Amino acid sequence: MQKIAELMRAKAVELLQSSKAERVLAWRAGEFFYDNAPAAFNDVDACQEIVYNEFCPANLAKYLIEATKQQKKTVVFLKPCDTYGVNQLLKDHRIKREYFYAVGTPCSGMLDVKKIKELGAKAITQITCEDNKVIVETPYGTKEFAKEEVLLDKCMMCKGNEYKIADEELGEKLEPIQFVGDRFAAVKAIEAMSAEERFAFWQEELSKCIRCNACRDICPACSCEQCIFDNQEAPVGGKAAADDVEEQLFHLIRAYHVAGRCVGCGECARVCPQGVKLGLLNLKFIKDINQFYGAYQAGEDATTPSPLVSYKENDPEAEEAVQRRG
Amino acid sequence: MQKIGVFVCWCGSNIAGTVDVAAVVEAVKKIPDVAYAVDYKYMCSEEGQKIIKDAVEEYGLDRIVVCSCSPRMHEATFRKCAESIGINPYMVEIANIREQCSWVLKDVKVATEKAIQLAKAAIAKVRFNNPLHPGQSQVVKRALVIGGGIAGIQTALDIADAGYKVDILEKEPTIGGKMAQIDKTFPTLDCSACILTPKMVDAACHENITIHTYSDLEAVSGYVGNFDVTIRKKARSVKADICSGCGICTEKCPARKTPSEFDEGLRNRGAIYIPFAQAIPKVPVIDREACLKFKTGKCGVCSIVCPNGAIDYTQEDELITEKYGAIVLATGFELIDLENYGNLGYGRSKNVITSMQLERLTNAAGPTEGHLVCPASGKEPKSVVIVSCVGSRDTSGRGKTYCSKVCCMYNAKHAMYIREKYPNVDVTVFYIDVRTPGKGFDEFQRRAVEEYGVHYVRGQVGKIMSDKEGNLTVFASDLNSGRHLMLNPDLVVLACAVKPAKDARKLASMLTASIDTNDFYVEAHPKLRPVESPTAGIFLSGMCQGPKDIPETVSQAGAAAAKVIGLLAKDKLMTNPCTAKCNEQICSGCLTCTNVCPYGAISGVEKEVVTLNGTREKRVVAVVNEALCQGCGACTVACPSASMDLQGFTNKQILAEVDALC
Amino acid sequence: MVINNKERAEMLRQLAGTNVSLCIQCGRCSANCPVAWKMDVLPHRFVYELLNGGNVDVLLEAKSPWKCLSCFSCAERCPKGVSPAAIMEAVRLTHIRAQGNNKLNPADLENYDDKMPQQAIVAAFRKFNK
Amino acid sequence: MLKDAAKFEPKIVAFCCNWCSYAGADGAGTARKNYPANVKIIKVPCSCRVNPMFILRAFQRGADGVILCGCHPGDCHYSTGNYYTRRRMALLMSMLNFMGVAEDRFRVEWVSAAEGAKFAEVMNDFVVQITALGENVKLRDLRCKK
Repeated sequence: MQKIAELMRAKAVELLQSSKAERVLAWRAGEFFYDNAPAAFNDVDACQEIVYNEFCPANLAKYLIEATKQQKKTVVFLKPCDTYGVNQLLKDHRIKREYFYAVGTPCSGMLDVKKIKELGAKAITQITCEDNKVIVETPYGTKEFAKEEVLLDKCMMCKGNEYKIADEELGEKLEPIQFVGDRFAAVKAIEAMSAEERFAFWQEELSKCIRCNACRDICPACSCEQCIFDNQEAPVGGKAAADDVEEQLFHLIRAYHVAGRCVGCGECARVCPQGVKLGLLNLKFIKDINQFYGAYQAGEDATTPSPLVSYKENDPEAEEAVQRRG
Repeated sequence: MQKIGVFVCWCGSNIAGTVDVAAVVEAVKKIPDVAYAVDYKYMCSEEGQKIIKDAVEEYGLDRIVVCSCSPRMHEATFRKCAESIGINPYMVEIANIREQCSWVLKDVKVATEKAIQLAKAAIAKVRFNNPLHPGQSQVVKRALVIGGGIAGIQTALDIADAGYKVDILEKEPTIGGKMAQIDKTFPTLDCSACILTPKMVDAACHENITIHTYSDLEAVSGYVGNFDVTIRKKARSVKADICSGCGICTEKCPARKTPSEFDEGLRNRGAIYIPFAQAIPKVPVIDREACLKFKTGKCGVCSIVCPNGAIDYTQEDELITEKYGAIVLATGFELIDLENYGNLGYGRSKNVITSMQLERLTNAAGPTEGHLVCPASGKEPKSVVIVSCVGSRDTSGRGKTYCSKVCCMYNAKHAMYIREKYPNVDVTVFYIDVRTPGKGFDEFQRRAVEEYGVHYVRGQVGKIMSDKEGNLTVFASDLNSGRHLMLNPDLVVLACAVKPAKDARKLASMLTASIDTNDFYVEAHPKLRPVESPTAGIFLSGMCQGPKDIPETVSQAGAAAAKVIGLLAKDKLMTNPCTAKCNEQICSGCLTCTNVCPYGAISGVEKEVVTLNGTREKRVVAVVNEALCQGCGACTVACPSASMDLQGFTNKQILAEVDALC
Repeated sequence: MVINNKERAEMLRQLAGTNVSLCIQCGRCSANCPVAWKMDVLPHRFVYELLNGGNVDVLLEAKSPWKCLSCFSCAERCPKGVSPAAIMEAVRLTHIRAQGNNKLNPADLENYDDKMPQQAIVAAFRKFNK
Repeated sequence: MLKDAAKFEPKIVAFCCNWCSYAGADGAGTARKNYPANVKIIKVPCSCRVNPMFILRAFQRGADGVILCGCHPGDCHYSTGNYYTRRRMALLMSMLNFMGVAEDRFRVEWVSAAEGAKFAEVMNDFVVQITALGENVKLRDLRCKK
């Protein structure tokens, strides 16, 4: 991954110098090496601060909206899974192709520092990956974990190492993650519960929410000029304080709202400070759409219309669909 | 502050009999902003409307709620009333306390409570009503009539005579329809062809009428006044402009195994054929599925014998597009299949025939030149049994639930002219009821009994058996005597139920015309708008709307024509102002809405817009073409940012109703 | 217990469990009946008398229920889904209940063809236990 | 007047499209086909105008049942509106089921303008179903873990 960071810096400098772009979107180190954050780099010198390691989960796609508005040609580094979000934004006409230059950036899976800490690693000084081993250095000694123990949840649903959109690719593609199981396993587990258990599960989960809106702000499908939750005229009602409809149904509405446009990136669940398993709602919609209307992956390309704006004459009826899911 | 007036109608006792209207008035008076409320016997009457007008003046009302019958009945009335006193017609809401309340409830207390709630919901909605102004659209002065039977021909002639262009679309190779197949008509017993063919010729010669035979409707878009229609003219394989209609090709064609549709399968026709002598156009058509040239590549006899070189095996379907202001459905009927009535022996014995086959058998131009014979033996029958209600009035799922209406009369007609021409033939009609309402109809049926000695037996036929020699045994009941009968007629005629044409449902989908469970087109109002479809600009003529006889069909055809003429006479139409509207300030320009719009009314336009923080920026936003938008609202739900709203049914209005009812 | 004609009609209606009010009096039931020629009262009257609360005695005294084969062709061909066969059975049942003797051994049931309609078997019991 | 506490009277909102189901409801009225007063109709131009949020809002505001009626698929006055409705509502219903709330309190029915009798039948049936389910509290309690 260090090698990739070097390639990124060199590519950023090259593109800026050749005037192919005016600025670069990448990641900058945070307070710790494991809390890298998205950042814009406007000149060659700044590009030296670009970092890349197993702690760059954020998708930079959404920042391209701003680039499009400013009409500034921008270099954006995209991990394979990030490219789906870019395509979705293109489909939603929120970004324009002429204002960005996409550089495919190899990824072997992002790690979840929370999981590492929960497994007992304290005061982490360094983390290195070797094949499927994660070696964590701390002042109290070295710890070793299997990669699948500490991968981000979203990386456990990795879509592979293909870039769905890229002007060029950086270096060689890395092996896709080997631990991908059934990405709907958790959804199926809930489906198997009784109605009372399902209700109890969601009541537990949703009661944790503090309405910080992080899930909405990170989502590449949530790209409206003004969110319905901020719009008095919208059918959900007004702001949280003014209207309890929104307060109670926020997650249901949020998930429904992006159904058919959600690329399944898992960012919403990752950024939730309360650990609400809200990604499951999105996954449920994806599962239903695939099952009722045929396989569909939002962001696979920038043109296929969403299943919610298309139809077949022999689609299942609502009751039938719910039963078919069984 | 808003000033809402609430007007509660008694509708005589229709509402007031079940709803305590005074209590409704008292209840709504307590609602804030309700400046005036009153009840009256007939709000829709002149006096009732005067009450509304006076109240508007006296109390300065700016919004009106009328608690009355369905808005489908009188919304237009009350909107006009509001407009006449200077209130925008779209500031009126109707609470439907008749169809949805007094007519479906019996308990006064319960009904009154529901009426109050419905009134409250309408008041909640009307608070958010905004004045709306209809736009205008042009009217294309041309009509399309789908179906070239008597209904379609008459409609087209009436429209054409009024000076408007009209096209007839007919799927068969000739116009004429079912009436051309019929021998005689009731209640006059005059020759069907003699009265139909002059009309066919009139239509063909009329300068305002264009006939497209052997053609299908391919696609329809647009709306009242502006329909865009694509017609598929199927390849006839004969050049119509060169063909002289001499018919040599049809005589020489060696492929003669196809049963003639026109003669109901009682004789065969060639692969190249003209359905009947007076066909219009009198141009043959090649049935490519039967033609040896098309099947094997060998033959080509018709091409050799044609004196004009009119045969063209390479002809292809042609698509033509045309604009129309109005479309008339006159797709007619067919007889039901008898597969569910195996007990009656149809298909097993040739001597069991349908009444339409009998028409062909007695027709001088038919396969027997009008001699009534048993198809199996070729001999004249000595006795005939006519069975009514075959597949009609049947709720068991085998047939049709409705009465086919025309059978009782044509049974009498058939019985009578068999007896007229062959006085020695015994005719027995089995019936459940004899239904002959209509001018001269009962007299006609009675003549069959009184003058012609036809036996009418009240009872039905259970089964018809046929032995090796083809002799028929009919098992029936005679209810009046309580006897079980066994008869041995030579010929049995089944008066089969009628049903709408096969493609009625497909056409309904294409034209968005409403259709009922039996596939008859639904009229806009069963009593007051019988020839209009609920979809503006689509009209109904003839059997496609419900079973009816020729006089009724012709009257309805004229009525449909009058409605079309009324429409085409207008230069401009007021468009429905309840269209979608985009809030450009928050529209993100994702254009998801364009995917679901059935009219292509939304497009992305790059515009300078004022953003939420007051700056100006140029971006793509969705723009609705109000002339094209029909106001379905699909876009409003597809829109992720709720920037698309539907005027007249805004999010706020609907949610206000929801809140008022919950 | 003395019951009047109306009550008896109601009892028969309940026993038969078929909706006689659907009847349009077309007579197809009688026309279809393979043993109609042996019946003293035709099947359609069994519906008619119950529908209009008519003469129930005629039905109870009729020989027809004992001629009835329970073949169901009357019900099969009824355009309205009424089952005169069910009324025949109801009449038979009424007689059986009145007599209360059961002379046929139910153990014989094994000897019957299992494709035989259930009601036909039951009807046979009624008939041969009269 | 005090309400009979023992008898639960559900609140039921019916969204009806103008062209088919609303006309069907009128047909039920004209034919005097009774259905309970619990059902209150909101007219929309097409079933595709019904935002799933309307349905959620109705539940949240205390509706015990919500029913959405439109033209039969293929018969939509606007050609395709109810096809979109069908997808939207299938997903909504499946999600309500997934969250263990109100799925059986929500129904989609296609009722044509000619089906007044069916309209009344459907409404009678739905009222029975909802009455049996009792008061709807779950959706309101979804985020109120005690």
